[in-house]
Amino acid sequence: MPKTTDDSIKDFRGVWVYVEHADGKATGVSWELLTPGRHMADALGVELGVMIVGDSGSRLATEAFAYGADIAYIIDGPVFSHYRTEPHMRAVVHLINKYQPEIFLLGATVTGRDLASAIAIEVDTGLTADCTQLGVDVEKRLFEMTRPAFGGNIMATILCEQHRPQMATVRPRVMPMPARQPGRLGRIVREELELKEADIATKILKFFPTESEGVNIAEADIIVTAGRGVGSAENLRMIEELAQATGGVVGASRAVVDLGWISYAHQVGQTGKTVRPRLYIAVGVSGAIQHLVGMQNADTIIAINNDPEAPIFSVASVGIVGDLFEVVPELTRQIKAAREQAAANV
Amino acid sequence: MSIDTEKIRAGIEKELYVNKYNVDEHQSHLRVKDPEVCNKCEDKPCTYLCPAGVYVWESGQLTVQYSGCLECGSCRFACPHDNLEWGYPRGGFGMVLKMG
Amino acid sequence: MHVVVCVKQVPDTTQVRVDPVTNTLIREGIPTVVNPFDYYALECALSIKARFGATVTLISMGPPDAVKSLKKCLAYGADRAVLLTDRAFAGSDTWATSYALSAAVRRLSQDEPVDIVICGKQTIDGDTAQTGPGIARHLGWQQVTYSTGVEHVDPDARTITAERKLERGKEIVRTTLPVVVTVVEDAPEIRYASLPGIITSLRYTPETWSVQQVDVELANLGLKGSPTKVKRIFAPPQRSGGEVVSVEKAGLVDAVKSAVDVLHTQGVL
Amino acid sequence: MPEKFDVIVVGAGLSGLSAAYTMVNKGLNVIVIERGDYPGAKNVMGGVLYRQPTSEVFPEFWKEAPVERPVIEQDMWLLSDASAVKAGHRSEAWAREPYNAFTVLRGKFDAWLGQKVADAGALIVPGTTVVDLLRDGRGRVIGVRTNRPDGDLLANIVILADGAVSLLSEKIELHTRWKPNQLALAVKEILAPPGKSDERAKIIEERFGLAPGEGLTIEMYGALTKGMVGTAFLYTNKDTLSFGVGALLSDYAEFKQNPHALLQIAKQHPALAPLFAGCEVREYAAHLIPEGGYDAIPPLFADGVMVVGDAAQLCNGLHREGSNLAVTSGKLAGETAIEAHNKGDFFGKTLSAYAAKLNDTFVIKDLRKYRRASQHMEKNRQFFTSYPAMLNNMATEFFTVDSVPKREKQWKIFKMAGNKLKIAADLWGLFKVVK
Repeated sequence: MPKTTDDSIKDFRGVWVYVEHADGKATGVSWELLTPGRHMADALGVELGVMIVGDSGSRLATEAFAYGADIAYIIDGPVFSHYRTEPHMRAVVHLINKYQPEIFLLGATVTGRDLASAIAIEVDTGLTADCTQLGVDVEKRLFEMTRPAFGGNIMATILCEQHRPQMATVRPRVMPMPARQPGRLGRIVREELELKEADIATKILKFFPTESEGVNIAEADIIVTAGRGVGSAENLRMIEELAQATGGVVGASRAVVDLGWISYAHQVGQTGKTVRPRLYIAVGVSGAIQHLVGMQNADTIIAINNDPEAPIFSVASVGIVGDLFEVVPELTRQIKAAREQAAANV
Repeated sequence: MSIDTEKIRAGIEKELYVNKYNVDEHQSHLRVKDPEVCNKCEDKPCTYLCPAGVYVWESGQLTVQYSGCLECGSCRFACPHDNLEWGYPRGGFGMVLKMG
Repeated sequence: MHVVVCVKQVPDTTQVRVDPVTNTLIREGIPTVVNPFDYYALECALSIKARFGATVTLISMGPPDAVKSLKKCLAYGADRAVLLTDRAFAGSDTWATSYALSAAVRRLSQDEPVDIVICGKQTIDGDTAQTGPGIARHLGWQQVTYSTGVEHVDPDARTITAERKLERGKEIVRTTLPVVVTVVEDAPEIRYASLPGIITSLRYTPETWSVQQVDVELANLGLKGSPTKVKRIFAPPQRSGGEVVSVEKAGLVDAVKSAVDVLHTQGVL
Repeated sequence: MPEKFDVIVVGAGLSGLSAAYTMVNKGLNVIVIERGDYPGAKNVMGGVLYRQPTSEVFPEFWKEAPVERPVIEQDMWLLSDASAVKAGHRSEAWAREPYNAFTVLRGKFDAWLGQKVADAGALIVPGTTVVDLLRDGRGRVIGVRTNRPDGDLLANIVILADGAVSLLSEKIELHTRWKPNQLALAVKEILAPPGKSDERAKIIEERFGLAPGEGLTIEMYGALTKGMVGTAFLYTNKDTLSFGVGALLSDYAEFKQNPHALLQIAKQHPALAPLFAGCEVREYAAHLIPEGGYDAIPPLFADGVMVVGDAAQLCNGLHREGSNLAVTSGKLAGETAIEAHNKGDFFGKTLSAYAAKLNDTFVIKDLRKYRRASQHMEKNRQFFTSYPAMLNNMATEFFTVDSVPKREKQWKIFKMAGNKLKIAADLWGLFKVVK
């Protein structure tokens, strides 16, 4: 396996970020990765590259430069119009083999994980999944990739010493968005790849945009959870409204599920699902340990409870002590207003 | 003598978290036969003698929080009106004791 | 048709706790379980067997004790189970693991050509979601990751049609056999094993293969064959409570506003 | 067509596994059906396993089995609200082979035992609940129904080892539903001192005055059960403690007590709290204990079926014995099944040999001897309330040095005892029950 020996890995230079995009828009994490990418490129004294496979390459390159990239490697062609593992993998492998970056970052999205896993084997290198902290040992030119393991109970820092590029997928919304500098310029490198549709085994037959059928709280970005304090199954409507306003889904504590107000699929906690959303709003949840272990890794936690002693407040980013029947409708109203305003500004 | 069931339940809730359960998402192994009978039941012993706090009298109704059940069977024998349809969880579900 | 399901015996991470004093992982007494996602993979395979006809073989790589998990899975209706167990495999990262498993699939293909390998989308201990695609690349096969289920397999045309779950929706893809499919938890839940199935599994002894039974280069296995190494393990920073505002003191609108402000600053909205 | 076995055993506890092991060793085709994920996953007892009866079925089991500690000291405490009178016996002879008793954790021990029985040739089906018995037109038990798909199995004999709740023996009307005063409800916590396993073991040995590896048991009567007929117990495991409290189910109802709350309060008793300092709860379990005694024992057999262990109310509450009765009854039922198998006759008449054999053992002899014990205790609550308190007061007076002349002190203590005639009558009553 190890075709990259001590000697040959010295030739690898540069920090790269893969720009994942669909319908002409890049995913947020693609630009977020330019923040650590820029840091590491500067520290190592190399250029920060992005890799754009598929149409809208030039326009996305301009965006990438504005977010801090120095070079954009573009491979375009009709076979790349929708993401499929094989053609995209071939394109990226081609670029890696030709330009030899030392560090390569992708978002830990469905596509990013699918693609990165395939590339790592194809170019014979290591890959660290779902990182939340990135660092670099400048002297040894080693990429330090830190990720949660064991269900988030421990953190592990991983190295890939003998192989290049050093690859990682990084969780979305962990790295801050870089400041946008409109007009910032960079270099575009276009590559061609001989790949015909007939050579590609996989065809996409249909695509259905997300509808809100069914819940999958384990993967939800925003969860509004009802606890026993909500009082009755009827009152869950108020929780649903708040979830709708935030664009999230409804979760429930064990008590609420056991009381039969909502199905088990919604249950968060030790006996339910462990969740790691961006935003977790706990309404009328006291916060038994069995619940806390299931949700304490959420990025932002808002807790609403009339008992100031409720344990849920010990993990909340913001706690509101008050009557949830007053607080929830007001929160719904303010979030709706904020979102409308944000939409108007775009 | 009266007991603070709310406080006891909070204590139990905290304690049950150390146990491991494979919760049967599809069916409860405990069922109230006739809710009307519970309504008329004066003492409602299930609401205080269950070691897992499974039974909660709430809004005029007996709710059965079966997922934390310790499967001891006390409620079955203690119900003065034989109003519980009591069974074991489906095989492979329910509590899993590591020490026992 | 021959469908292979990859099964991993993992520590039950929901039972893992952190010592409040030393802030280290309490590992003792943690039971091992079948990786929960693998049950979805198994159900997917059994459903293919029921609809299109197939032999279902389970493979696992792990310590000898992992036969326990293989037998448990066999009860659901699989036909054969093989455990890849050897000191040489210990310490493998996803590269080396998928390399070893791909060698096992090659070996199984000698008995009956393998058409489909199905894995859970990831394991609960490693959480990488890399082993499935890794097997596909080592074998040079197609891959369908994050699948909610296989809709159709056409053994004559050598194609498979499956649904994939993406962040922004779902897609139906068709690709050619042989293929590696990884399955998400939105896929149908595992059936309730039949009693004869359980009894069969109790009487069954999984085959155990060492490095001798598979065609592998020793240098590619275990710690030695793993490009990534763990440098350091540490406890995650403890979360501490943030600001708590009271409606009584701050007033309803302002109390709520302070929460919405946090959402703004953290960029959640 | 369901598969047929010589014998189906329902429940992989001590009685069921003992029966199964006895039978497979004589070549019978035995299947054990257990509702837990593995043997032990649902099994709860205080935690004392007696060496002699167990080794009758599993010779020298302690050499391989995951036992916790050999019991070298057995203590009895009588508690008032804030004090304790302690008595006990310690014997170094118990620290050596052949041993008297061990503390065990059933989750670990039964898993081991199950494996041993499986290795001997029994099929142990985990994760499967038997919901009914199959009977032929004449009411003879011919198999079991589980709630698994294709879940029926046939057998010549079914042995019910399904524990204290035993829905199955009730279903075939071997007995009517137990009354709440025929059952005790016990709850138990596994408590772990701080630190790693070896550090925890050391803490336990220091706190309880034990040499490395040795264990003790404490049975407690008095204030902890709040007037209910019951006991509390504390056993030392390898690196954890088992602490539990139990009382008659009917008493919880009458006294409006919650067992969990009772346990939490008990842990705070000044005589106990220091022993639990820094301990963390590792597991919480509850269990019913048959207390009906001799008169509650159901018919132990019928055509094609035998009942063993807790399911047959074989438990000696007064002496904290249950596991030994379970093992012995399981063994005898197993032996009877072997005889029936050899004769090819599975009717009740043949199986009645099981009851006859059991009658000749300590199991029935002891239960007969103590047949009135449970009712006696229920009617004489002073043994759990005023007497422990009184004894504590007397002890406090006796040990308090306060310049009161000894003669005066003795008189004072004598007066504390109150109605001497009543005490004498109670003691005589107790003597008659246990004699």
